[in-house]
Amino acid sequence: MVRLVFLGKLADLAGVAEREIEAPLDWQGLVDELHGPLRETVMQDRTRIAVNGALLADKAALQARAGDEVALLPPVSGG
Amino acid sequence: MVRLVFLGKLADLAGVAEREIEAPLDWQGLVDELHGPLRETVMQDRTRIAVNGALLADKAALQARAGDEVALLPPVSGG
Amino acid sequence: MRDVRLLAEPFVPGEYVGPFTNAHPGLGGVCTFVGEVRSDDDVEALELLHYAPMTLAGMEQLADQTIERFGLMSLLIVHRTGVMLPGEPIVLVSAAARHRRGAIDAVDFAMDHLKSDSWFWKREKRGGVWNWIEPRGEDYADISRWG
Amino acid sequence: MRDVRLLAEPFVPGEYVGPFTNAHPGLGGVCTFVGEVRSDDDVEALELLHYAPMTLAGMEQLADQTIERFGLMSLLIVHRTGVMLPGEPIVLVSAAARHRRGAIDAVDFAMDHLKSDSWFWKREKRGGVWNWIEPRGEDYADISRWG
Repeated sequence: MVRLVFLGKLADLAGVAEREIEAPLDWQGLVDELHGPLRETVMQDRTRIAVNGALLADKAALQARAGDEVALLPPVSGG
Repeated sequence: MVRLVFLGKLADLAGVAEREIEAPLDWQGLVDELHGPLRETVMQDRTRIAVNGALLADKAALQARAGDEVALLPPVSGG
Repeated sequence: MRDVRLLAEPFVPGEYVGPFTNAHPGLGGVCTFVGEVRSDDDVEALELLHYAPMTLAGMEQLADQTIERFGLMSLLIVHRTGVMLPGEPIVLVSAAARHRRGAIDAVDFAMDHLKSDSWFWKREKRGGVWNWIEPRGEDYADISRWG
Repeated sequence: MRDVRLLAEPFVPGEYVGPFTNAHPGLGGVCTFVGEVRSDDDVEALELLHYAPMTLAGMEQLADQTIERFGLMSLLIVHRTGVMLPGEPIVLVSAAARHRRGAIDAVDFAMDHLKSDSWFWKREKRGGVWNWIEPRGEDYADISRWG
């Protein structure tokens, strides 16, 4: 399984902070799993993806295997 | 009498920090009282004059009376 | 020296800045910025969420970059996470440098990047309801100043 | 609030900054700069002379100007005079504002003007001999940034 982690407002849209999903997982597989406003927001350019804490330069290149943690990162609003 | 106050390195050049001088005192009278490097430094544009704590815009306009304090202010180097 | 901390509990800035300043006597100048939760309007609380695998590592990278760019002797960054009340400190940045310009600019740079380039997500509670804060255009403008 | 002090004895920055920060909870941000006598080369001591009828009044004017220009809630300026040893604080400026940019810029502005536009004269003791420090071109360049 791959663990999906929803950060910031994505957790509200997903209704959960984390979720398990079948491995392997690529970008198309991820998009197919999501729906409605959550899918739209994840597809926006400003939403980034990290695998095991490493940011992907191009999220369409996502290739997650069993045991990986995939974080969905909306725009930050810190400090 | 007018009290002359020498600030910063002017006190070294004058050999004293303060000195009394006959009132009234104008710019020419002041210059005539000073000698050597002290006079040269006081005449430089960068040296300012204050009377009773108020800076003169034009030191050649100096007009000090009995009881006044005339401060000779070389360029600052603070903080 | 680089000291970067992510804290889940309230902190007193002086307890970090005092030892930091004392550890570097005769270094020149120390500039410090402390940001607090503003007592604005009707904000009851503020929450900062973060992503453990990335947030602290990102702050450490930012610290290294700031030390290098401004030739600092030392840099301290303390950042809160979790729920904070108005008046509580959120962030503390303290930079020690030989000259004041470097120390002041380093704090400015680190703050701009912490605000718009670190892995924090903020929400505010008003009237009992939590709302996510969107990044402000101003934050991007601030960061673009550094080229 | 404006708090401007000229001190003839050593001071501990935290004893001024702590109460200053605590007096303004929820205001946004506080930026502080502390300048110390550098442990440079062979400098044994530094002396700052001032002219009592003008120096404090000039600092108070600078404080008013800084508060006005940057819309500060509060400004603290503490400046030493007399003989200081390496590591001793010379100057402390602390500015409280609603937004960090105002607080940081206010400290930068006040420091530039304290350095090159206040009635202080500095001399250094090296090898037992006191020498006057001439103003640096850099200081004039710093102040000209503010137009």
